[in-house]
Amino acid sequence: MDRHGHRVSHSSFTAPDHTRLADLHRAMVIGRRFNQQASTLARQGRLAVYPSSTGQEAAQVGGVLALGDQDWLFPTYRDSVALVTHGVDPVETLTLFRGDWHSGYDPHRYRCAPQCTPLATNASHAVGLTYAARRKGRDVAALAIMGDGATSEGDAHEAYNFAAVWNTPVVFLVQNNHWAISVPLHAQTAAPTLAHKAVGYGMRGYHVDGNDAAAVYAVVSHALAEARAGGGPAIVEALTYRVDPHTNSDAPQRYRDEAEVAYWTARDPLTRMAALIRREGVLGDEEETERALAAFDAEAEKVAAAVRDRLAGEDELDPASLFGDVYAEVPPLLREERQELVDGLRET
Amino acid sequence: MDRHGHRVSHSSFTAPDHTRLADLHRAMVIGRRFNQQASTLARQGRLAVYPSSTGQEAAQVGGVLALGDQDWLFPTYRDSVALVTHGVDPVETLTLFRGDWHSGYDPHRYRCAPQCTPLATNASHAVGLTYAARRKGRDVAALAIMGDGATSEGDAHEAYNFAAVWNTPVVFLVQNNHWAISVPLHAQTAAPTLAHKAVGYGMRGYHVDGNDAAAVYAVVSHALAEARAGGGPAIVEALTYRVDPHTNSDAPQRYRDEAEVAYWTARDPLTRMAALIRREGVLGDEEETERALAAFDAEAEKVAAAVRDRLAGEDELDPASLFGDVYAEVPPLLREERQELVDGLRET
Amino acid sequence: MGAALNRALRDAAAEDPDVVVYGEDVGALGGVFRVTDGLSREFGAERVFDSPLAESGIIGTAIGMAMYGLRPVVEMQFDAFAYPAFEQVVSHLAKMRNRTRGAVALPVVVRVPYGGGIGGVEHHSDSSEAYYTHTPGLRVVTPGTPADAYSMLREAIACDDPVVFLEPKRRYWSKEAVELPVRTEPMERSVVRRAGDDATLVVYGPMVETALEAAAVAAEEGRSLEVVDLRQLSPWDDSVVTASVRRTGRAVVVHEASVFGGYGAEVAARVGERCFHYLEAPVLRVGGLDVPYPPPKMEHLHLPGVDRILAAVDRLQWESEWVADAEGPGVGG
Amino acid sequence: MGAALNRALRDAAAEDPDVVVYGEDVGALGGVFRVTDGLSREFGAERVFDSPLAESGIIGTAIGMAMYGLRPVVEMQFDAFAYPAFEQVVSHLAKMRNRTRGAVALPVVVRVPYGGGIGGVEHHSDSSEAYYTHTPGLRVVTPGTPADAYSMLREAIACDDPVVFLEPKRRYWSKEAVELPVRTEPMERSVVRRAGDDATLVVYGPMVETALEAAAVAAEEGRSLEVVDLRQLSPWDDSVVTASVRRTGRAVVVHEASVFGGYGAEVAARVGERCFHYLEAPVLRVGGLDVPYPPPKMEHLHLPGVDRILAAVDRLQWESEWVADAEGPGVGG
Ligand SMILES: Cc1ncc(C[n+]2csc(CCOP(=O)(O)OP(=O)(O)O)c2C)c(N)n1
Ligand SMILES: Cc1ncc(C[n+]2csc(CCOP(=O)(O)OP(=O)(O)O)c2C)c(N)n1
Ligand SMILES: [Mg+2]
Ligand SMILES: [Mg+2]
Repeated sequence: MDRHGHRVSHSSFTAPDHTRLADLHRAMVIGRRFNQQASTLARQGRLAVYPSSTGQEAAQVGGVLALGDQDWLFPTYRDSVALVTHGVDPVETLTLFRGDWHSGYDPHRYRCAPQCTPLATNASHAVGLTYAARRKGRDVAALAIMGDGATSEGDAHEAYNFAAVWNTPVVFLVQNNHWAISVPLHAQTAAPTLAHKAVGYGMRGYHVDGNDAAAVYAVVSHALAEARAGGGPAIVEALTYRVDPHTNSDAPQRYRDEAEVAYWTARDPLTRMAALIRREGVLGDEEETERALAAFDAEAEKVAAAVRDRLAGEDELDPASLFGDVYAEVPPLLREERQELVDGLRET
Repeated sequence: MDRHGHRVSHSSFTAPDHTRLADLHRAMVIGRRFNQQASTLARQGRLAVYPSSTGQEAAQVGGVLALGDQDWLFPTYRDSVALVTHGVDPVETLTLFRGDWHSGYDPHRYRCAPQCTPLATNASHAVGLTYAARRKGRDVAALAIMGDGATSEGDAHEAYNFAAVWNTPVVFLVQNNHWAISVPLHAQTAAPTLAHKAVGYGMRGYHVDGNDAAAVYAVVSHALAEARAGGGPAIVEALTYRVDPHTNSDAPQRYRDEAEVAYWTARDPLTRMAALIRREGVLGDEEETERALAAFDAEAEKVAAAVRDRLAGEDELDPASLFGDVYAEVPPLLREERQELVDGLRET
Repeated sequence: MGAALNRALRDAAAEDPDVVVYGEDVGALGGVFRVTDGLSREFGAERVFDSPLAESGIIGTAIGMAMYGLRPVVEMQFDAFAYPAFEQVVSHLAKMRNRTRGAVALPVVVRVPYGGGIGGVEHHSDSSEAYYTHTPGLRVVTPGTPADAYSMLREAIACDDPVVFLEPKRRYWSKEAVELPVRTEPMERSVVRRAGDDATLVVYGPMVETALEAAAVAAEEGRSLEVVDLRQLSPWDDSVVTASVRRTGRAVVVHEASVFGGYGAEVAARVGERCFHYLEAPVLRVGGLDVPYPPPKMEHLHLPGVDRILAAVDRLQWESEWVADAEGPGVGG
Repeated sequence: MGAALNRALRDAAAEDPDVVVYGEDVGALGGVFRVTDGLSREFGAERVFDSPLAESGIIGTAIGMAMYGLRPVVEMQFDAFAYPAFEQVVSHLAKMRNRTRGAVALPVVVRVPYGGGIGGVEHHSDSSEAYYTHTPGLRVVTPGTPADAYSMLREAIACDDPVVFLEPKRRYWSKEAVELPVRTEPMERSVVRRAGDDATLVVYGPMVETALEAAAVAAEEGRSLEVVDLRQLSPWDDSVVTASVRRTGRAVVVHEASVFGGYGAEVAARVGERCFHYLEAPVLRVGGLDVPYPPPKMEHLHLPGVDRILAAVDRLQWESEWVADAEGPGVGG
């Protein structure tokens, strides 16, 4: 797809069919709305912090919808849209940012690791998990997401290497949004592209327009299929842009030009996909199309409203719960501390 | 050079002249003898441990002789031959293995960092040092040596990346001796070669016959010249083989075949270079050649004898010295401990 | 305190061209806490700059720079994000001088915003001092006031030892008026922040302010607490604390870190040994719970506050009663 | 002890197909200390194998494996070579259960040969226990005898918590005759290795044997020392130690690690608090010097031996003399 949503001629990857294109757009619309809602909540102080991914919806949605039923997602703090698309309860997605607890969801339930803050550290978890699944005879692949900045960490390197040597089915989706907080890509790497890093591990590297959900979907699907078939892991670099600040407490005017933001806004993934959908009649004739698009909007509104409602109440936090899951059983030391804490709170 | 020491036709690198070839051979002869001597001392219990590099002399000598007068060497535990070639006092080279102290030499004096045991960790030191030298207006490049196994560490990755982004003149010499203790290369990487890793950092990668001292010298010289000229750092992979055990306490029969050792012994770097020297009359006519080669052997014997002699005596170790260089000044806590130790020793 | 640190960096860089400042986001952004604000503009991108995002590489390159005569001041963006550099810190930064018999000094300052109290999500509020203070060769210092922040950072940069400079991030915004530049006591010396007779509160970093509040409250209740601010945690000169406790006979050590194996254990052990015959009550420790740092909405339960400090003071056996230790006061309250 | 560990791994792997063993050189070589000798032949390269040389990656992949139901037992080749994995250990391994409210357990065993006494060159002899014991969420255990080595490793592998399993490498060759398999006390319980009345030696790992020797010598001199082997260092149940000290009234904690901020500080602080009124003398600590681990020829100066332990015992104020603390015995002797 070009930047106006025209389908470009040829590609070696299979383009998603109409149903898939619709899914992708629907998920992006919901994701965008979710990002906006969460950012608003952060501004209102109802979330401690929120790292918005507005502008990156195509990369996240395209990556996640390519996953199969048994597959796992290993997301970062930036990937709320990926989580929601993957089926994680939107409110549970926000628990971390609300500050009620760390991971708000049961990773096993959603086949989704906790949102990861220490950069690049969960990539090796994905490698280990798929190794374990293979040993248990299960056909499980994983999508491990990281940012452009995170690729500089030693942990990224080690995960790539373990995956390649063990030939585990992991696709490393690098969302290159051009910035690591305030640090631009050229201060991060001198490589021609981040996808080139794959060469040094003997794996495949793909460079894809990360604002084209169809392209991301096609490439990640292809990479996952190859990985599953024993073709080894891959790096998929999705070129995209973080339109919002790093988090609500960031000050992007200190490090980047408005012009750059404008350049990327003009390549907005939702606008482009909507244009393609309209042009190609993906959702039917004009009337059907507009109706369907409106339905997506409505659904997104519903998601946002539900999030607002469910976050409106006050949290029930149980101090004693701090001690419950440090170890499988609460050891004597923590039992004493718990007692003291509870007693202390009773006094005051 | 082929495995019989025939000069092969063409190369884009400048071949070393006769004087350089002689230097290379001489250093290899001394290095080989040094390795043998140190191994013997280890067997006799006069060294706590010794990691021999027999078989790898060409890689170390070729790399080190390519360095300029201002340049720094960042070696590992495996690189005694590199140190001795670089001019470090042979006995000071052995201090670490003798167990008298950690680094036996003053790094500033020899422009040579301490021998490094935590794998890949000194590569970033080389990057920082050359960065600092540039800031101070000095033309200093560095050769950072690491093994094939060490390339798997996150620290290798970070060092490569920092060097490439900062464009510092560091040549990373990877001595691929096919084994990381008992772990073979295929369990370490799935890359076509370790030199391919350079691609992911936007730097140059060279793959060289590490048992051909002339080739290593030519390639490292070229890479250093380019790096110095602002062309950026490079990875030079020198393909070689560790003929001896990992250290004197290793048990290589547990993990590798004698046939493999034989294969590499047949490609011995000294034999090859001697053949070339003889064939090409590098050291003059036949008589001159044999005289010169004998002189190298004699010099090597002298080095070995000096090492033996100087290590024959007992060490003077001062317990109080343990406390002297922990901080710039000895803090009260350590003054007390020193006093106690000295008093305690006096009592017994 | 942020402004004082900023000024210290600026003055140090202005005085010594060998000072370089780098890390993640310390350039144009001025650091996520703005401690390096304006420095890259003032000193140029060769001296104050953003590095690739890799903490081990940051410390490793700083070591190399220091080997060639620079005085790097590097920032670890948050406490927990210094862990990737742990090997470089423990196996190289701390040991280089010793390994080389003094030939190679490493005047590197590693700035680490540490501790909690700012509502940070996981991995943003660790108190990691005990990992560093158990590592010989490192100087570990932490200022408790803006004046100390300025003075100690200047000293740290001038110091030929590697310094882990722990900045109590919740105090970045504390606005005590100080005229800068200012020089306070040498950093290796602990100081009495408030004199008192009945018991000694031993604190550092973020807890200095809290302990002073506690002492003020106690004073109203008629109890005179001495507050000692340790400042340099390692190597530690215990003379100020032991002198104080020998006088007061009672001590409470307070820190944010989890109590078990925390720095307070060293203080309590050492005071217990050196002031044994002067102690009227066991040395008590008040600190974080022995659990992973809690989420923002529960961190107040973890962090020592005035109440918990005073509750510990109350338990210092004022009546000389015999406490049945079996059911006695626990540790970590 | 090496043979006992080997047998424990073999029995665990034989019983539970989810047990996998990997790390650097644990396959064909059987580990540099041969603790995994023969396992890859017996259980195949899919279950016992060499990994790429990257400790953070080893722990990271083990975490992922444990998330999907395996029970990985990984080896860090030497203590100091576990530092590259510090972030994975502290920020993930220790916290995953807590972060996920118990949904994700990580039954990972991290085997770490630790401590000195084998003439190893730098970075091969660190006692790194204090870094781990200050990290809530980890179980840190260390056996002092071959029987415990077997039993505790079996327990560690069966345990649903992540376990840092510290193996006193100088005891690998200790040849106490034990019939295997053997089951000893649960690992969370400290045990009295030798009963005594006059003072308590608190030890673990490599120092158990040394303390028993010291106690034997002391007995000849008419002094009855109780030796308590801690076994599980964290989370620590102090009841055995505190009961002992309440009875003996005197205690010396001994470990190889540097004294300052070492594990002994926690023991001394806790005993000082909980046994305050029972103590006849300050709790003393005997440990490594507060310097980087010395080179092989000087490590004997660093490591506590029978002499230094007995010297500390002698300083336990047997005459009830009043010790002028100012010039009194230092810490760390
Ligand atoms: C190990 C580690 N170091 C530093 C940080 C602080 N930090 C949080 S996000 C960030 C930038 C990450 O950039 P990138 O990987 O490109 O992801 P993006 O935020 O752009 O999605 C930094 C430095 C961290 N979370 N973890
Ligand atoms: C960080 C770290 N992990 C583990 C080790 C233990 N170790 C010492 S040498 C070695 C193998 C190194 O292999 P390679 O890098 O190929 O170098 P070589 O010994 O073959 O020269 C290992 C695992 C170490 N020194 N440092
Ligand atoms: Mg980014
Ligand atoms: Mg090798």
